[in-house]
Amino acid sequence: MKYSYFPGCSLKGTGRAYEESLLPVLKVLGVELEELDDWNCCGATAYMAVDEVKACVMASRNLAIAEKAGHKELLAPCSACYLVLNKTKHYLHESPVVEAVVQKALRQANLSYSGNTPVRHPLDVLVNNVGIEEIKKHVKHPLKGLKVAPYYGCQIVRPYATFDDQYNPTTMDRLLEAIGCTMVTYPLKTRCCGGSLTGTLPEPGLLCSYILLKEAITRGADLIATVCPLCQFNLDCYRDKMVGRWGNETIPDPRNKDARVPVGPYLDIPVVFFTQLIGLAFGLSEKELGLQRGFAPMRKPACAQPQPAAA
Amino acid sequence: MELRRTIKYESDRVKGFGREVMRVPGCEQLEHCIQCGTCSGLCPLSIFMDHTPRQVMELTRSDFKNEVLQSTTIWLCASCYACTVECPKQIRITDIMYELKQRAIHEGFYPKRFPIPVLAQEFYKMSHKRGRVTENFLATVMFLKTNIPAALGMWRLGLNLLIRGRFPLKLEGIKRKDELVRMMAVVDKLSIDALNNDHQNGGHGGRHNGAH
Amino acid sequence: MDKVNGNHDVRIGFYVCQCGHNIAAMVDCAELAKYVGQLPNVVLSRDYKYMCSDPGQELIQKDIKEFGLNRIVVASCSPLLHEHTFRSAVEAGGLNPFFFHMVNIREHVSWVHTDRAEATAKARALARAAIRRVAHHRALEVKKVPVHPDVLVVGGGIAGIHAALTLAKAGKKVYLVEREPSIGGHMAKFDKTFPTLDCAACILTPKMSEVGSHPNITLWSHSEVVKMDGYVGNYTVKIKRKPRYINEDLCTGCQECISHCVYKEPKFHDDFNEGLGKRKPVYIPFPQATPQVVLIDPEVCLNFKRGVLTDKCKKPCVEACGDRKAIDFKQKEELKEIKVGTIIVATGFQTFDVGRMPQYGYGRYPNVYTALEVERLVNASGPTAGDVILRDGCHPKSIGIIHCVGSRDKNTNRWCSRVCCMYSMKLAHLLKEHTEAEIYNFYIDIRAPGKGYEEFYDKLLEEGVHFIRGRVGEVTDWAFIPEEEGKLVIRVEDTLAGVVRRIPVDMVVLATGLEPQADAQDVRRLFNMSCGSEGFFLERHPKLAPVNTFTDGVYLAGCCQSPKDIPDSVAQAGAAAAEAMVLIDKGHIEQEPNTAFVVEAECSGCKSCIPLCPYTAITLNEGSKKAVINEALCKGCGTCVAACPSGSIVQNLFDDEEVFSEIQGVLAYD
Amino acid sequence: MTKEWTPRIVAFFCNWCTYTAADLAGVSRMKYAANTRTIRLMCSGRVDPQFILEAFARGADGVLIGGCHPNDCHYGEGNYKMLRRFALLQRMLKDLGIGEERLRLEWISAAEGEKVKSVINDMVKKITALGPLDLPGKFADWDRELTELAPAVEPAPVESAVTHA
Repeated sequence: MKYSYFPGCSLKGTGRAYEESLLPVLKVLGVELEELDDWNCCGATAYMAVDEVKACVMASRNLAIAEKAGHKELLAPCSACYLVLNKTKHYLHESPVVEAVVQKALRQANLSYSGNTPVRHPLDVLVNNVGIEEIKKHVKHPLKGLKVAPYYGCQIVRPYATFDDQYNPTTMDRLLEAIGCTMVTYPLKTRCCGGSLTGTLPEPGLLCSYILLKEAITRGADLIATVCPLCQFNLDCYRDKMVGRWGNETIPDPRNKDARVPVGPYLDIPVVFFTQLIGLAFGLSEKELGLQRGFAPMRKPACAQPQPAAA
Repeated sequence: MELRRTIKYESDRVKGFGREVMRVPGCEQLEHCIQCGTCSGLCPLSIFMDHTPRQVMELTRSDFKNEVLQSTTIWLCASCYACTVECPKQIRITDIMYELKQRAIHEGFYPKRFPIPVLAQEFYKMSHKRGRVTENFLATVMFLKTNIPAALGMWRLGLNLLIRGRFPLKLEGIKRKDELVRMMAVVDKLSIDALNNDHQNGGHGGRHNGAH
Repeated sequence: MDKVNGNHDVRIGFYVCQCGHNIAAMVDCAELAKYVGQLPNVVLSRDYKYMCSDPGQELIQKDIKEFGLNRIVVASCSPLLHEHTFRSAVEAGGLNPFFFHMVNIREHVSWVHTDRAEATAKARALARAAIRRVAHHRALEVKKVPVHPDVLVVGGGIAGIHAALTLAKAGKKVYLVEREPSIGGHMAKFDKTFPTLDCAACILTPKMSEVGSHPNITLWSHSEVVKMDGYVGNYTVKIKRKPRYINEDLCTGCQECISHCVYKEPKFHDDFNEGLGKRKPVYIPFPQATPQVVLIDPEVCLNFKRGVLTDKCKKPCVEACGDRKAIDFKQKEELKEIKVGTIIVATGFQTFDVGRMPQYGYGRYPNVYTALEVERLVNASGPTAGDVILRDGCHPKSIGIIHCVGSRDKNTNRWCSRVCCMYSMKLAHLLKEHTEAEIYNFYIDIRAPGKGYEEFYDKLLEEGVHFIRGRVGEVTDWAFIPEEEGKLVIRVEDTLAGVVRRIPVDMVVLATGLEPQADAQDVRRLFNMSCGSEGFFLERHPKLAPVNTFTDGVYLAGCCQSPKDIPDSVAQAGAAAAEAMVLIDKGHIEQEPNTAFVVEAECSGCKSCIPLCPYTAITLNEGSKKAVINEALCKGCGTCVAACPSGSIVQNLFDDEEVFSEIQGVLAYD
Repeated sequence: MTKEWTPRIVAFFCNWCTYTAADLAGVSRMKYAANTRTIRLMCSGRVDPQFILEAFARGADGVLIGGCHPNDCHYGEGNYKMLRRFALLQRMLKDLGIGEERLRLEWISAAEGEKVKSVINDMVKKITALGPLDLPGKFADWDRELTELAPAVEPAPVESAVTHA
């Protein structure tokens, strides 16, 4: 299996850990990636607010380069990129006008867009191409007893639910169960994390993120698994601000249902990329998976300490 | 207490604004809005908005351009698409919000130092200039432009990121920047609206196969 | 201008109908009349405001006499609407009614085009074609066939019941076929009916038992129609009677068998109670079931294994039944064949499958209910004897009723189901009565357009039921503030107050919409009807033939045609019964004489037409070695005509010459 | 020919499904191109190949046949019979140099007014792109050639194929 690979800006910056864990995991599974030659910003959501057509041109440059590269499919791990690239495909398909403009622009770079390069998300590839069974084969240290809240975020299932259910996605659940994790029922799987608002308008932005953390805690999760660099950033990096704002709110004590305790101390629940968990199960070291980059240290219950798989 | 007249006069409408928006590809369905409020009901951020998404839809449809473009709503939309997938009339609310954001920016319809449009534009500039975006620089620029105290408040975050190697110190960029410039130049030349109008008036645009 | 056939004694009168502005606005009628006036064989050509009006028709009759017209062409609306009207007019004028042809310049021209010049040109072409065609028309005889006086009513819901009783009371013999073990349909499940709040059972049961006992009604429950043949007035219908393993004539409905069943406790899914209750393998669907006859479910009865008789059970039921000997495990499915003249289809609806809207949490959260489940829950004869006790064992203190679930939604069903607003309010009232809970209705628009409906709405406002105008986004179980913990939370915009609200409730009721039965398409084919785009059966005309279908002698009643409430269903059932009686009492129907016949002289006896006829109307005359068409069997599709290599088959009204001249007509240049 | 050419399409609609659908389109005030000339038959099974050839021979630029959906034919299977002839006819038309796009068969149920509109608009668009067929014109030319060049030659096969009893 060989894919063109579109890292996107975040995976080179705040979301490095995602790339750091994705690449080795895919390597183990024998999935080859070829980073897109001279890829550019996908024209992400913030961009679209300024000029949707230019955003499309930006995105389609990448799509066109991918077509040139010749591998059938393009892998986009960042939810925002994944959405924008897919959205562009839809948009170009629906609006011949926009397509005309885009093609004209592409010609300036001796590129052209035919629309036959599917944009795929790692979750999709891992479950539907590699396959759960294949993944199980490579598990060295099943993360037994690790209680995970699976957080998908919005943009991989909405608005184009291509590979998973838009109300209750399950690909990550199945994936993580396969490596031994226990999934807690998490009703906020696809609720918005606040996106870029966390930076621009902390009040509403942080609240969105806080709700997600709090619910994961009350559901008794050890950690939250994400698929998106922005989600991870929002949930991971603003804890101090959240503690400041809502630290004194009380929740039912996860250990003893009748008692109530302030949420503050629990807010340091780790937020990791699903690929980091898979990596751990594959026996890769925390360092090479970039786990040290998380603000909250990854706490693993004793039973989830690396141990030989019951083969 | 200070009283304000809330009445709207016909002269407050910018006639044709709604139509204009509904003509943009992806926004057509707005015509069918039945004001059920599903969008606001689902929107995680509606609780902070001055007009709920539903109200923005109605205000847009009935040409209250100023109210719409000045509302905080369009900026609070974090584009999670919850409204879009649930709308019983399949109105692409998120896309309409984008359209409105664009118009607000082009027509300078937002408060000075209001961070979101500034971020959007800085993002736009940076991705144009360099072809890629380096978030931490972007954020820094945004804060400096909007709210210096906040920027200072962010130093700890910056530091933490730095320690964890998540704060690149060099700006990312692509090799063939000239290529991008040429491409954008093309777009600037063609007025998409002009194309749209022609497209609307029976030009064989595909989606419209009305009788001629 | 090329000449029409040599038929010079043809004297055509042409009439353009302006239909008020309907046609005149888009077609230049005067110009059209003028143009046709100069075509060969046209003796006179007029345009007139309303040709279908009495003066319009009299005009034709007058002209026929005055100008000795022997062909009439009217350009107006669709022949499917007024062809009959004008044929009668022509006949009244003393001509054979088939010396007439109609041009459709309204539905096919003025209403669908936007350029007056183009529209007029098209009208000209069509008129020209008709003028050429009508020259070839021949005098034809209308064939009269007797109408069989018996009626088949399919579906034993309130609509079917009412139609059957109406006909039976008028002395007609009626077969009432119902798929379920008992008639009564959805109405039998309801507790009360809006807006009068009279108990559904109290008004339905008498009608049900009347059906059961009426001498003119043959009631076949637990049965399905499998085939329909024939034509209006003379249908042959095959009906499958599923075995209930009980001899209906011997069973007295004493239900001794049930109490003696080896299963001491009922433990199987009870459809009638929407699964909220349980039943035994031998059961009677509900106390007032008609016929009052039990049945055995071979899927779960110990005497069967997966539906196959094993005789493994010691059968205390048989003992209990004693010498009545009503139980018959050997009973087989039987096929009945009946002859009827007319058919009333009243196959009803199914409620929307809430699984299609997971955001409302049905199945995920035990305390989310469908409206139909609640009907059983509040019903005194329901599984809980009217005690509103939730699946988790609590009594609700607060209840949210979500309207328009599976209605007015392009993602599921786009139409308004018409009854949900009212039944939701009814349930709100009943739940309030039973639980005194805080009740919230979440609606998009309240639709209360019926006698006493608005008043009922007003009554509920008075009772302090909350009405929140807003379509619920989602029902979740995550708490944002402590008071929400352990509750179902409804997040909605109160669109009238313009604020978003989170409302914690103990119970959620989904007001599911109405949709076509899952097998509506099969039923449609069975009776060769049409369906609207939503899948409900299509009436012949939305206003003027609301209970007729495109198949003569087949009528519609109730929700199979579109969602409607009980009063409307009953009214429609009455109308359908009346339509059926029109045919029965007239005694005969006139058949369109568009049948085909073989011109012996030209037939080569190649037999290629014989296998083509779907009605086996064509046979080979062994003597003359020529094909012969049995006119009685021929329905006039014309397939054989098109296929005959020697062109020796002729179809009345669609003769080759007629069609060819029409083709030449539409294409000839002005 | 009229000043600026627009295609002329002869449409054979079955009485039960497609003709009714066209009525529905009218009642629903849908707007579509005015290039079709509808001829009503009881069943698409009645459409004689000669009708189609005649239409082309008389100057139609396209022929549209509308029948009930499979399994929905008012007469059981008339539409299938048509379908069979249609397949053969398509081949024959190709040989006659009449593009396949010019003959179109569509299943349109009584409820599909919308489809009547879209099919007609689409067909008009396609045939406008193809340009005029103008068989009558061609016949004229051929006749001239025949008379001028070879008086003895038999009439062209095309012509014999389209002249009916």
